[in-house]
Amino acid sequence: MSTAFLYALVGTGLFALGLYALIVHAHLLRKILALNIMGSGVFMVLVALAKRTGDAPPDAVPHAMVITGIVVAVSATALALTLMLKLNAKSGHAELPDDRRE
Amino acid sequence: MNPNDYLSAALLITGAVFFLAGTLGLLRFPDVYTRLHALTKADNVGLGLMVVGLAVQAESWSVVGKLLLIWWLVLIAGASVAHLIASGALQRGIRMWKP
Amino acid sequence: MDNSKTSWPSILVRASLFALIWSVLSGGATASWWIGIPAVLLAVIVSVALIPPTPLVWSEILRFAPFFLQRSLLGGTDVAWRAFHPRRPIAPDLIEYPLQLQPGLPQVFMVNTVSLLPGTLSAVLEHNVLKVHVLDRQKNVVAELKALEQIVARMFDTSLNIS
Amino acid sequence: MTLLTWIFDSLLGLSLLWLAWRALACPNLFKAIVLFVAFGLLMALAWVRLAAPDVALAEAAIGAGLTGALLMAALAKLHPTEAHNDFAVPPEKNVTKVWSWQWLPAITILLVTTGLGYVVLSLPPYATGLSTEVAANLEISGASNPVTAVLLNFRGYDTLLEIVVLLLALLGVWSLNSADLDHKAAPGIVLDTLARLLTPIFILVAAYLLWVGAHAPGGAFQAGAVLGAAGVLLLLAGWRPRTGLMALPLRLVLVIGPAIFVIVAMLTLLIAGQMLEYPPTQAGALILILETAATVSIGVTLAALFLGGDPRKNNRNKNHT
Repeated sequence: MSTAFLYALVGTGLFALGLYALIVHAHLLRKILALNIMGSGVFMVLVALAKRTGDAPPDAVPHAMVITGIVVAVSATALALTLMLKLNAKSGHAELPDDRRE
Repeated sequence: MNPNDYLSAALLITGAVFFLAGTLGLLRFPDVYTRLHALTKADNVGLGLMVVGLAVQAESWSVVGKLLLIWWLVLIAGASVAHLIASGALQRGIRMWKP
Repeated sequence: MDNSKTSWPSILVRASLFALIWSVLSGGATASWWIGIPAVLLAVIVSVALIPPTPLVWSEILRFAPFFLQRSLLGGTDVAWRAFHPRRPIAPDLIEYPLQLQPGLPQVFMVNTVSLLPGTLSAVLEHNVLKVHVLDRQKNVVAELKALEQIVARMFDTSLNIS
Repeated sequence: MTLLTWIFDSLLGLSLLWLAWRALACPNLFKAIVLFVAFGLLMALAWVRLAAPDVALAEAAIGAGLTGALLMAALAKLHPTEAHNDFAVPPEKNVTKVWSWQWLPAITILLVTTGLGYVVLSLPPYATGLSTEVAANLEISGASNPVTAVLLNFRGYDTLLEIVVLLLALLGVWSLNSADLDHKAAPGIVLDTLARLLTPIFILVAAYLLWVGAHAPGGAFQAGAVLGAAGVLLLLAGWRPRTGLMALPLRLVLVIGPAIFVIVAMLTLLIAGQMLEYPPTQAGALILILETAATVSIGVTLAALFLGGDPRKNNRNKNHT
């Protein structure tokens, strides 16, 4: 298996871990971490697949898109954290309600 | 390999040994203060040796300058952060290990 | 602003230092100065705004360098030996060292250097007293701290207030 | 692929998966964030292994550094008392929800991931993507670093929209919160001196990254991140800009990047009939101007995001309480 596919598989694994944690955890900070790790997984698949050029330099377009993505991810994280803090200030907790029926 | 390569290999390996010592100290030493000793001092010397080892191979003076700049930045950041962690730990009442 | 005349040499020193850093970073390419000159000017303005120019004694700084290199090499070797040693020979203690240096940059320089010297880690700086965490209480670190304090005072061209 | 690099890549991949798992599963949120920062730094190493040094720079500065600082600041605001008394924040309640059907998401995700892995592995092992097109047009792009050429020329509108996203996020943060400009944690003179000493160096490094981006790894995002880091360091050391700077000057600096981008886009639309299509002779200079403005805006926006609120609301709120 080549380097590209090895890292692409790691990327799908990271995406899966993040998705699972996003569903299972109730704390919003943990959900934000999970979203960031899912994003890292997607970025890794993109950059790994751009490496399938053999010895030639890799495709620069996915690289540029991932750099854009990293900056968008940090903006989204900052906004999400502010929303979490606002929710905490209003309601006193930073978790989503466990079960509505209770 | 010419003599320069041997010199730089020796310096790089010695530097790596210091990094290993720093990590070993981080794992073996008993409390946060002694661990900081290991990290700051051993890593400083380890990085210094690696910088010299790479500078031996450098093709131009600007590469040497960049390496020295990196060393200086790590040095000042490491020393300041070690102090910040130590004073934070003392203020929070984290006890010192005594034999 | 009574020392505005004396601060110009210090600003010039900073400007040439930043210009040196720029040429090191850019590899000395001539075209790079289109960005380099504005960047150096901005860095000088910001640096003067953040840290007021202070006189430094460069000959003392040059004399400090070999002392520092030798002591930090010793410090690294000392702690590496203790980390590798099967019995892990350490006997830590916290000592209080009353600083005689002027508050501000000289004290901070001292604090940072102490953490890189053999067996000492500056823990808390409060009311001109530096609490130093030592790795081996048998060693006499006070003599070394005194020596360092005098070198730092000479570098920053200040006196130690004997109190 | 030699055996040694294969072992290294596998170890790195496993470490990434393990760190991600620990960051998501360990009960202590403080530890989780530290693990996440370590994860980001190893990601930067992985980008280098994948021959993407531009991405590695952005990841180390933004992905690990700034995101970690944002998360830490948010955690400190979430648990103000505990965070100040102890390094260890108490474990969050209900770390793992004991769902009676917890196996359901696990199995579903396992199935989806197997499918994804299968799809990835069934892709052709050799594909050049758009790299030949990029290489063919590199000469007229005004930059010899292909990533910069893509970011600022071939897909310039992506970058324009992205800078606007950054600004929108800041507007969102500002509309939700007000900044505490008076609160100075007084973390001591050592941090203060470090921040003051390093800021001019950060400015030089940011300018270098900006300049070098034209022909080597670097560029506006990495440079902006370094500037932002300088701002974060100053803010951590308790430094706050004067209120006079907070009104118009701050706003002007925040919009100069998007504004110049829009102006260039309009001009190229009028002159060349195509948005952000530069005349090859002026492309280099145009890219440099765009990148300089973008760097300043990105840096200040990132630092303002760390400040975490509208600085102008400060006094008004204080009068109310």
